[in-house]
Amino acid sequence: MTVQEIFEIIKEKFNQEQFELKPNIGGEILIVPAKILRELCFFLRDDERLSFDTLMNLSGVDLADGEKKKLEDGTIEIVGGHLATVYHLYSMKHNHKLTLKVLLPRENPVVPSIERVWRAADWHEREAYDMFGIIFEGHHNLKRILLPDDWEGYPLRKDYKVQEFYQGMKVPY
Amino acid sequence: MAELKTDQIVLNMGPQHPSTHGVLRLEVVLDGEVVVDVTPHIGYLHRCFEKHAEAMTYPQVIPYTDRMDYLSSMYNNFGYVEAVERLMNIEVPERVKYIRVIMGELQRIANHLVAVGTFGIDIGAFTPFLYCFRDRERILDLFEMTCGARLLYNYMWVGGVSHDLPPNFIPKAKEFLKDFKKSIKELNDLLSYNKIFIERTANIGILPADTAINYGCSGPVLRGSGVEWDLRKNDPYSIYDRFEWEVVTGKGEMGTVGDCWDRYMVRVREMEQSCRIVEQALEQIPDGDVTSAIPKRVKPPAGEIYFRVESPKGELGYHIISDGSLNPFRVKVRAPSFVNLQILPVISRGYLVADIIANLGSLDIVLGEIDR
Amino acid sequence: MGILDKEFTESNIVITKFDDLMNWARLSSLWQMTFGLACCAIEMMATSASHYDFDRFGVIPRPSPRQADIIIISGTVTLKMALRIKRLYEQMPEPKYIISMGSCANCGGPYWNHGYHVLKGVDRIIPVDVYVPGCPPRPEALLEGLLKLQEKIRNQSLVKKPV
Amino acid sequence: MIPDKLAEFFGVNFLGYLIAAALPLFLWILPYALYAVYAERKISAFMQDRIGPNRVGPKGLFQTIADILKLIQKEDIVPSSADKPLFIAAPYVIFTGTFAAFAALPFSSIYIGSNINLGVFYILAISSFSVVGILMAGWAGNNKYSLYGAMRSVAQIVSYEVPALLAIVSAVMVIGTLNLNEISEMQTARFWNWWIFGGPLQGIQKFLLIIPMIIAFIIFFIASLAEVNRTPFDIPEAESELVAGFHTEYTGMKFAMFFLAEYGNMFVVSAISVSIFFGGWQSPFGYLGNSLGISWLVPFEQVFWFLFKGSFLVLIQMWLRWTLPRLRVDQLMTVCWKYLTPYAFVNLVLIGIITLI
Repeated sequence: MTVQEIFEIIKEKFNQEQFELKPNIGGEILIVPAKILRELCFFLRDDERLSFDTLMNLSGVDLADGEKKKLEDGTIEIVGGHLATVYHLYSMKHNHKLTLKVLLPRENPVVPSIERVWRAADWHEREAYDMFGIIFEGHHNLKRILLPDDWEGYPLRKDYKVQEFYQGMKVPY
Repeated sequence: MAELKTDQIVLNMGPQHPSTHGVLRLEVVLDGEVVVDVTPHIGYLHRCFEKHAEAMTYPQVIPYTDRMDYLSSMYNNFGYVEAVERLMNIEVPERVKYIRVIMGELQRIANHLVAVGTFGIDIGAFTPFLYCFRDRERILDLFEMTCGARLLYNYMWVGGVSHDLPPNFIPKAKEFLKDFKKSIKELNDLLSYNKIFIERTANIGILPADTAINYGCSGPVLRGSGVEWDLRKNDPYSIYDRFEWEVVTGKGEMGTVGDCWDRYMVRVREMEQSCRIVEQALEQIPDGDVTSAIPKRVKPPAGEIYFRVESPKGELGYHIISDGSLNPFRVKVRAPSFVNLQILPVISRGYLVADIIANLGSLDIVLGEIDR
Repeated sequence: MGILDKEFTESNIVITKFDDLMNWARLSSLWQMTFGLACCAIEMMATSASHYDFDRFGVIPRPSPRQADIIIISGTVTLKMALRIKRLYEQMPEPKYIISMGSCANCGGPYWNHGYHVLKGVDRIIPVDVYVPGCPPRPEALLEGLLKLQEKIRNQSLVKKPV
Repeated sequence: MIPDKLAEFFGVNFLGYLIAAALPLFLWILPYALYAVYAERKISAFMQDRIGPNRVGPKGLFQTIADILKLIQKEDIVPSSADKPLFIAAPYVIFTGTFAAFAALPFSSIYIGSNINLGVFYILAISSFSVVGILMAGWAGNNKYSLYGAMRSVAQIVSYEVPALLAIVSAVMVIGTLNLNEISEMQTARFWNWWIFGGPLQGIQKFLLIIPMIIAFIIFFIASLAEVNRTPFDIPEAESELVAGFHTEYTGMKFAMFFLAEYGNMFVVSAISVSIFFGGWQSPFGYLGNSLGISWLVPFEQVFWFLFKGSFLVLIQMWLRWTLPRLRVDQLMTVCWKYLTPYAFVNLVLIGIITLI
């Protein structure tokens, strides 16, 4: 099934929500509002015609499209704009793919956790939280996974400044 | 006599442990010898790959992809380079396609040899590890002949490969493949069908197929549970459809489907399949220039792509977002070991301490890839 | 001031012979701790495999830090791991030596610039005896590093030489 | 016998016997343990396509001497939260448990540490003394891994005593005496007179005895592997699981004690099976001394043959270590209680019937 047909089925099921299908080199991306994400994912997994049984990848992205303020020590600081989480789904049975994207405000990026839909999402979400500070509400154990727990800041944000010392060890070179 | 008060013990198989294949901390809650729960703690080798990818140009990122899964760095390059080529839709010459398949499959054999060898050490048999490393050294000589490095190659560039095959590569490779068949048989006699080895691995760490799919496992871990799923056949890329070989799955010969022995045996049999692919590829390889399609400046158009390959450890996916400049805007890597490690608690509950080590060895994880 | 420091300010026959024996014993049986971090650990395993045998120099891998004399820091030292390495170093009994293998352990290696989580060189937390450059260093380079360390031990002395 | 001559020489019986018993300690055990470690490393290297130690001294012969000298120089760490008296005493308890057994080993006709007529019983009793040492070491180190190692090793050694004793009892039932020296004398100087081939008995009884005796030897050999913590039963110090088992916390000379005790134990266990089944100090093909008429050469030949056979069995133990993987704790128990012990009982009954014919 092509992404268009899948888009029709989704629009017919969730008719009152507004979706957007963005064309892209690597396949169309479906922009989805944050609040209906969990039911959409349950629907995508359980519906017979779609049956997306694996979550290939979940990645956080800092779109850095807010206005950039230059601070005195030369670093930039972004205010407003969006963070995003991108979901790549795949159906082993029907062998078709779908990419979802959820845009989140930069100040408090909250998105429902889909850990119960696909168990694979557990660590991916913890990593997105660790690197971008995106809160996945409903996640059973949302803690830092890669960085030590007492680390300040979210490193993969475009305006991240490295901390000078970490427990007595100088971080920058 | 009053009920003897027993207590659970939290054993910390910490970042330095002989058989955690690197720096992984397992917090194991034990009731005597029986495992109540395992929580893996990772991040001890987090080397900020994604931050580096954002600060460097596309070709400069290739050496960093080597260092993610340092046991199969050829395949890391392969995945990254194919993804960028699809972004820029460059068509690489035929010879480069064949060289990439040959190098990828030789790297798969080398990776499985280390996986099988260290799995033997975890179960207690020390000698098979050294036989596997002896054969692996021969593959490393082949790699060193072509691109000068033993472990981390930076060999596959966007649009081609850095060096062409040296003249005596093909005869030496054929000779290696001929001897390798004997050493697989020797490995089977020494370890695979050894009664104590079977006793230690059959019916241990059983992973049912649907849990494996739900947890997103891939590679030998998924195929060990009997799911016939290999990206080279089910989501084809490169020229794997020109060779005939079949996907190996676990059939539960020595225990139930999806136990440690099956995952181990899938890797051993996959090595034989890779030998078949390399033999056919060595026959059909055409001539041609390998560096003709390498662009002077790699500047893909704005866009986003998720491309995945069947690395020796499983489904290695690259999610590259480019904003049209020389540096990638965001590169996210879906590492197979990162996802496969999630099922360790699921398959270890209720087993004994020694079985956690067997399960961990059968998952064949590499920490460079998990922590990125 | 120990007994050895007072009388034997400059080394004489009795001391040099005893020194040589003790140094020879220490350098010819360096027990390595099975400790690998990243890609260099694979090259370290290749060095102790049959092709480049570490055992020829009397180096056996010992799992526990208590029985190890030499710890080869093979791989990238991240900040989360640095505290553990410091503790491992302190657990080892006294005549202990450190080989920092690979440019990641020497100075942060390829991760020096944007590696916010990487410690730029293991010598910031523990004193290193021999640095082995390379990324990853070839097994021969590691063997060369070991021989360099053995040379260093050969010239050590139990008596504090007058400076 | 030498112990009696020494007793007269010193006039004091106790002193004479003490020196006689202590003599093997210095002449044989220390050099043997040193070169057993070297042999193990060379054999494992040979089996693994490696070269093994060859840089320290000619062909690496001084390797273990360098190890011991280095271990002496190591700092002697006693962990602060360890149970000090137990921690310090443990290696010496294991050391004595192993080397006390050397006293009753029959080295040759004219020399035996102490010619007690309960030789076999004494050795098996004293060698289980080291279990106490292992438990002390495991507990005192205050380290979870060593505690696990100690618990496992106690369970293993105590449960493998049963098949070991049953195998010995079934053999001794035919032999008749417990005195190791007499056992060796009975197996006169041809290898078909050894107990494993039915001993010096005649006719149908000798022929019938061969199979049960071989089974008894195999059971005893497997059980002795477990008692010495060698693969496939080396669970107490399983490198891959328990870091270094019960001697995780030990450094320097204390660790050297464990190392030497392990190799000493290997020799004790193989010496018992040699003296009971393979004709103690008897040479398989008759003595050179007799044929050449030099009578004083015979005792030295006997010592040579006894040590040769003992070391041969030690080499087999080393060979097993580098080929077989390790058993899990519960499999180890099933092997002991469900397979070895029943077989040992059946063998016992079988030999009992044969002795009655």
